[in-house]
Amino acid sequence: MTPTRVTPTRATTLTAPASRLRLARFRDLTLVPVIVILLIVGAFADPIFLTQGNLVNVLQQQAAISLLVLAEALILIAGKFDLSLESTVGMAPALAVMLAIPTSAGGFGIGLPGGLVIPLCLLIGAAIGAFNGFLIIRFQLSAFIVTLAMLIIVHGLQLGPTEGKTLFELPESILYLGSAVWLGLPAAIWIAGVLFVAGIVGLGYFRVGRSLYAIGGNSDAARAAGIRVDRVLWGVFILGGTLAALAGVLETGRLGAIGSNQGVGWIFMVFAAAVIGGVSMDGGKGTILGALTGVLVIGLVQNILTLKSVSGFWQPVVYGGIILIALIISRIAGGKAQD
Amino acid sequence: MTPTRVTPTRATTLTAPASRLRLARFRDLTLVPVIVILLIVGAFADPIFLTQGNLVNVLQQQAAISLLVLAEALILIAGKFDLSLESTVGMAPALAVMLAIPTSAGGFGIGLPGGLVIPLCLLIGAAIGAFNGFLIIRFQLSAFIVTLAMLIIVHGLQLGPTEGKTLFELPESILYLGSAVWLGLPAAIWIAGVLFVAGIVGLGYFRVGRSLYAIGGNSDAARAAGIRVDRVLWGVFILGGTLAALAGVLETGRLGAIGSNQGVGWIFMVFAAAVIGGVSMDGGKGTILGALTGVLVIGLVQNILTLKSVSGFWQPVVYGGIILIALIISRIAGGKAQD
Amino acid sequence: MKNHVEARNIVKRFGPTTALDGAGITITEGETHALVGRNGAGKSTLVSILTGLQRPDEGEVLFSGETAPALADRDAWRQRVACVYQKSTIIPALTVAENLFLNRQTAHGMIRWRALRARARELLTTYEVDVDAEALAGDLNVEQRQLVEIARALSFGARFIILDEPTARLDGPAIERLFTRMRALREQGVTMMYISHHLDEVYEICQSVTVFRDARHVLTRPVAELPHDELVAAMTGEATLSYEARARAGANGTVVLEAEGLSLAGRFQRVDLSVRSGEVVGLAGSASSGKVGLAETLVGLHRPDSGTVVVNGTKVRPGDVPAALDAGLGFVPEDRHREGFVPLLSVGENGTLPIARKLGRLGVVSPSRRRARAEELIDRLDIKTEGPDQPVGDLSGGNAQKVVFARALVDDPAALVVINPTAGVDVKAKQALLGAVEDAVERGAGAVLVSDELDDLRICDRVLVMFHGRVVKDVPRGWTDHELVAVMEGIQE
Amino acid sequence: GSGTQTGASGTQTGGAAQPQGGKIGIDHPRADSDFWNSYIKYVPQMAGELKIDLMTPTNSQNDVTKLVNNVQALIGQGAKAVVMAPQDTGAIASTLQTLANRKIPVVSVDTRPDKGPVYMVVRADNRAYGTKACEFLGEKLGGKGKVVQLMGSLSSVNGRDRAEAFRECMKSKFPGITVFEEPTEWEGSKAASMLQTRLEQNPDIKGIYMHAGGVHLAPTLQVLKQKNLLVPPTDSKHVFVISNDGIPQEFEAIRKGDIDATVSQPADLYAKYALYYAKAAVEGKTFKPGPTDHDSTIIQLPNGLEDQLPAPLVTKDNVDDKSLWGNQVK
Ligand SMILES: Nc1ncnc2c1ncn2[C@@H]1O[C@H](COP(=O)(O)OP(=O)(O)OP(=O)(O)O)[C@@H](O)[C@H]1O
Ligand SMILES: Nc1ncnc2c1ncn2[C@@H]1O[C@H](COP(=O)(O)OP(=O)(O)OP(=O)(O)O)[C@@H](O)[C@H]1O
Ligand SMILES: [Mg+2]
Ligand SMILES: [Mg+2]
Repeated sequence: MTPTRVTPTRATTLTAPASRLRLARFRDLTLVPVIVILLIVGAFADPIFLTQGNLVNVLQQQAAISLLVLAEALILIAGKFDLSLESTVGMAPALAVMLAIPTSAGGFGIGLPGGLVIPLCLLIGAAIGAFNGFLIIRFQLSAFIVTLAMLIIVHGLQLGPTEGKTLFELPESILYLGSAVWLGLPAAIWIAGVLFVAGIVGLGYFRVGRSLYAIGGNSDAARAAGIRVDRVLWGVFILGGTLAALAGVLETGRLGAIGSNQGVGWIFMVFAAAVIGGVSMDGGKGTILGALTGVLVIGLVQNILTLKSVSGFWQPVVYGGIILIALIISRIAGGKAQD
Repeated sequence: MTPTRVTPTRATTLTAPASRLRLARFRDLTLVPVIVILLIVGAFADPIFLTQGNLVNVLQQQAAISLLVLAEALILIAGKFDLSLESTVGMAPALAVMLAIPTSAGGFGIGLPGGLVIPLCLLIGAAIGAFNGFLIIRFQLSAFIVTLAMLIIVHGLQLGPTEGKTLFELPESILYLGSAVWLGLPAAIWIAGVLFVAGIVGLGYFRVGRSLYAIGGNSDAARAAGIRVDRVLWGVFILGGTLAALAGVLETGRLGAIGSNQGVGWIFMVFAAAVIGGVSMDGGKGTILGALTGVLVIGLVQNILTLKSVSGFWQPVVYGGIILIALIISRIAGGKAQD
Repeated sequence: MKNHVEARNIVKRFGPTTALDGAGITITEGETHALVGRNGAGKSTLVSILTGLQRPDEGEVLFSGETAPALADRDAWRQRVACVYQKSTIIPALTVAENLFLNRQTAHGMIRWRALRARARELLTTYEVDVDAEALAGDLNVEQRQLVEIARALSFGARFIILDEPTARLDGPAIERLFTRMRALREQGVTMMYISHHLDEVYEICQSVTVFRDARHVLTRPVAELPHDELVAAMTGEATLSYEARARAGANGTVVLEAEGLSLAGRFQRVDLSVRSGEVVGLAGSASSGKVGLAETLVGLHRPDSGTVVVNGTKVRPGDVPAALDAGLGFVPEDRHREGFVPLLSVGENGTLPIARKLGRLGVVSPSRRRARAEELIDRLDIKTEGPDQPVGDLSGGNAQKVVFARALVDDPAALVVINPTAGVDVKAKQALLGAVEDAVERGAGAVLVSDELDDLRICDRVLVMFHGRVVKDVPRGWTDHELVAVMEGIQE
Repeated sequence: GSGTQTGASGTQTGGAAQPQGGKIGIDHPRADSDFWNSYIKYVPQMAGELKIDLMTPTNSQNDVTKLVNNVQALIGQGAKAVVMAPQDTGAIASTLQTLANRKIPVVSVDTRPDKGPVYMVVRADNRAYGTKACEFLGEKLGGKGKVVQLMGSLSSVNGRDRAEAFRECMKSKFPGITVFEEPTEWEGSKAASMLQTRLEQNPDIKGIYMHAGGVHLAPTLQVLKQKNLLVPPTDSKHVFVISNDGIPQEFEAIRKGDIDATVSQPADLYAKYALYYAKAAVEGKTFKPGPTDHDSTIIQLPNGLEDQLPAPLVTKDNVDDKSLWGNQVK
């Protein structure tokens, strides 16, 4: 608003939006310069890096974890927290598979048809999300600590029945998605891509998506504006658990078996990707597109470190250092203090 | 307020304080019933449980982690976050020791006198805290993600120089505190006890301690009230790093060596202890006494699980379940929604 | 006479917004100086500069002719100036006593809590603030918090005190007590800067007045030399008359909002209420009378212990806000910061939250339709903003309140529930907002208007006075201030 | 010869200093244990001796996801054979299949993949470790009393193998001995706490089997010292301790009489034969089950072969044997 003018006119209000809009769009993409730098660094680091094969590998490797980032971004935007997603990645497919395979292969001997494994797996993920939501919303417990306890419990629910053993005789159905190739690209990339587009559109242009921002930004105001806050939050937790289970399916297909550590330790990377991608830990801020750029940064860094064969001892230092730098760049480019 | 009365009287407002005070005091101690239940359960689980020897063991085992809980509670009350504490537990003593021991034992060959190891270790911890504070306060970066990156980096700074090896040949000085016995009790218990008392008194009766609550509760208001917010926060991060390094010293003395994963994985337990003890993840709320009860709950649960020899596969489920139950009890007893 | 405080040629920008553009103020020692201006004129920004919270981009601040201390030297600032900020500086998790003595619990050494509590109680008694020193500040209501803030600012013993809209959340008796206090301080030679949108208060308590308009200084004059109309003209840049309630056709018959036997333990008991189309029903009452609780229950924010609410012929599920809104209710909450808006979301989105469903099919929200609706609302309520895409968090208080209003009106409600609608809005905005209520009523809505301000209640066809949780009297149009206050205070049935 | 060689190598050009037969990629499983660190140190040394063109090693930090990514990168960079040590033996199956499809032979060190073709598994028999420890303690205790087994991580196959073999052997051979099992997750801190608690509960514990000397040795000694149980075997209070790994510190403890034995897991042989078989694979050699020239036996697996390297039991009697790898590292 130009302060020299005495009466506000339509003209003054119409000049501003364009620039603000432009700024807001850029804010999602503060990591793009980082990605460009990484691509250049990678190209110098190893000639293999910029080949299609390698880049497809990077995408495929990040497909499963990116679904977790998508889930966590939704939950964070709505102002909540879910640590237990990482345990669901291993536990949901493991339990679903055990319902189908014979006892000799480590199953429960119930022998459900293999075609039911994926739906069951997603259902288990949804149930875990629903239970989290129940405790957090109905009991008004701290989301951080509930899902921390659930992280431990859900992992225990995989360790217990499998006795820590890897399940490797899996029904074909659960292996398909993570290993198939569609139109020359791994199916996992297509699936993650489609879900991210759905996330971007859903959060940008759908009522329920926008309500996540309202809830995360000020849940009292959202309630007073007629948004069914509890119901939406519950839905987000359930969706998050389901996406984590789907990530588990993709990971299972990629690895060909379900180890007892599947997904363990992912959650830190998931948060790092979401936050450097601009999603606020305080809720109400961030976009799915931003989160996606966060995933890409993490994936490219890992790939370059692998190609350059940085010593395993020093890798964490380089890795953490790059996260810090990305954070600082996204802070400077974004212009706003983070929380 | 009695609706039948026609004029408001002072009497109505004067009835409140006593009951409110009582409630507020109890709020620190919502976990006491949980501790009592655990003591009863433990007594039934194993006759050894209630012996002095076993209870002293529990305290000794929790001494190091309790210092981390103390540090994290201070940081959380001030409205911030520090994940990197767990890496400092291993890295600070490891680096300090390497400055003293000969190359043949894995040191740098600088050969500083052994007496300097503990001061150096604390200094390293303080430096890590100062660096965290610098990034978070000066650059206004997200504390969660900065300290997550630092968790990785600091651990890498231990792995790199030690090349992942355990340091076995340690100067006597660093082993002393963690293994000595003073007046019939392990020195570690005395140290932790004294520091907790200092924390309770400092946060309860000193201006700088109270300022943590103000900063965590509403940092703009704290600034307006003349509190040097940045300086206090920086001090808290430095203190936190120092306490983590001291925890590393105690742990090193207890274990007799510094393994490459000393402290790794502690941070989740630290948060669990602080939060079930009533410290809010949103800042401004909670007490050191409450955090201490949280540590005790975690320690007793671990002890009982060990005494009862619960299968390793199912331990996480029991463990996580108990955290959840403690959380629910502390929620019901505390009466307020958690955040 | 000496100048106590001087701010010269202050420029302050927030990104694209220029909040102060070469503005200044000069306050003579010992006077009570009013600063007035429309919402967003830059008053609060000047306050934060005068109290050392923000650094001006250009210009300087002088105290008694000396340059202001460095920004980092908070103690020096606090010796020179005390302030009641417009935004709450209460820390909810701490007790009232500690909030009162924040960062000065003790000079040195350990804090003696008992003594602190005694001092706090003394302070509260001195300022006649009826709250418990040991209560958690977070448990106080808006008004009590405000009283605590005022008591704290006055207790510093500073020679210069700033009060930024202290009365926006106070009822009549509390305002009177504040003024008594201010007069006493003035007699002791304390200089004060007073910000308010209630111009009659300016005439009552201040000696001179400075007007800001669009980030600039317009005039400074002794109040005695400045007639009311001229003051309003200076603020708005045009001649404006004070708001006159319109003559309306009155209730036309259909009941649009009805409550029967509504009770909520501790707040109100067995309240019956019926609002007809074309009718504005006021709810008045002194502090803790239960009027806000009742209004919030009508909307569904609280689930009543007993009783029913019928909106526009539909019986709504108790405690279900979306159901009430769907049935045709519009709602302006009491505390705009808490329940009013989502600060990070844009003006457009905040304004259209309840009608998101109508902005596209199958759950889609069309940004262009949202923008169109938002521009219409910005126009209708004269919201001062860069446009529909500006986050509401960046707006000035009064403009944020207009956005909240816009949200209530966006769906052409059959019934409106409006709580303290004009708290903190400027004269012109007040007219716009009250006008908006009357517009809606003329279109056939019925409205419940809860307010502590008698001026607002003048547009009501009748005023229900509540006292300790019960409706004690139904006062028809034509009351005098004195009559209504007497009923509200429980002096007269 | 070592395992019967069919298919001749033939291409060895005499005296050439250059490495032979194409690049060999290697992934190290983790960098946070003394055993693996010794292994990592031996690798370049052995590669030099065998004249192998070794690519820069990658490190999967005990994470199968990283391992899969690393292997993809190694393939991309032109590895002709891959040496790996998958700590998660199931989740590697599809990667092994991919490698087989590309005709890249795999040598798996230390662990035996459950599924997916491997050229050779180079490992010592982890079940044998457990059994050796059981027999040692069983004999020392005379078939009765209580022992503690400080287990590694239950989700690692090696930990599980050691635990199961120890448990089964105790049950069948020494039914008079009570076994307490402590899941330490390879963490010194947990080991110390659990051992301390268990000794409080059962002061008459007379034997300890540690799954990993690197992490369990110091905490165990510290707890025993605190309880005044660190006494020579001649003292009736002595607790018999057998460790696993064979790092120098264990040898030192054996010499001092603090512990009684350890199973030396051959880090040097792991490195040597992993590279040896990788080179052989690139050169097109094949092997058959049977005894080898280095005191080991090749056995047939459903998905390949396994060379079971010897893992000697080290006691006070043979602790100074120069051929033990723990006596060679500095
Ligand atoms: N922190 C900030 N960031 C961005 N813009 C700001 C900020 N603070 C104030 N503004 C803008 O500066 C202008 C002046 O605001 P200010 O709060 O000083 O107005 P005011 O006169 O106090 O209004 P009111 O009477 O509504 O309180 C407004 O346009 C407001 O949007
Ligand atoms: N959330 C709450 N829980 C419990 N009691 C409350 C709550 N909010 C308000 N009260 C109390 O209920 C009584 C009625 O409050 P209400 O806000 O309805 O009255 P009011 O007339 O609007 O008062 P005021 O003018 O002070 O806002 C008061 O004593 C108030 O302190
Ligand atoms: Mg203002
Ligand atoms: Mg009120």
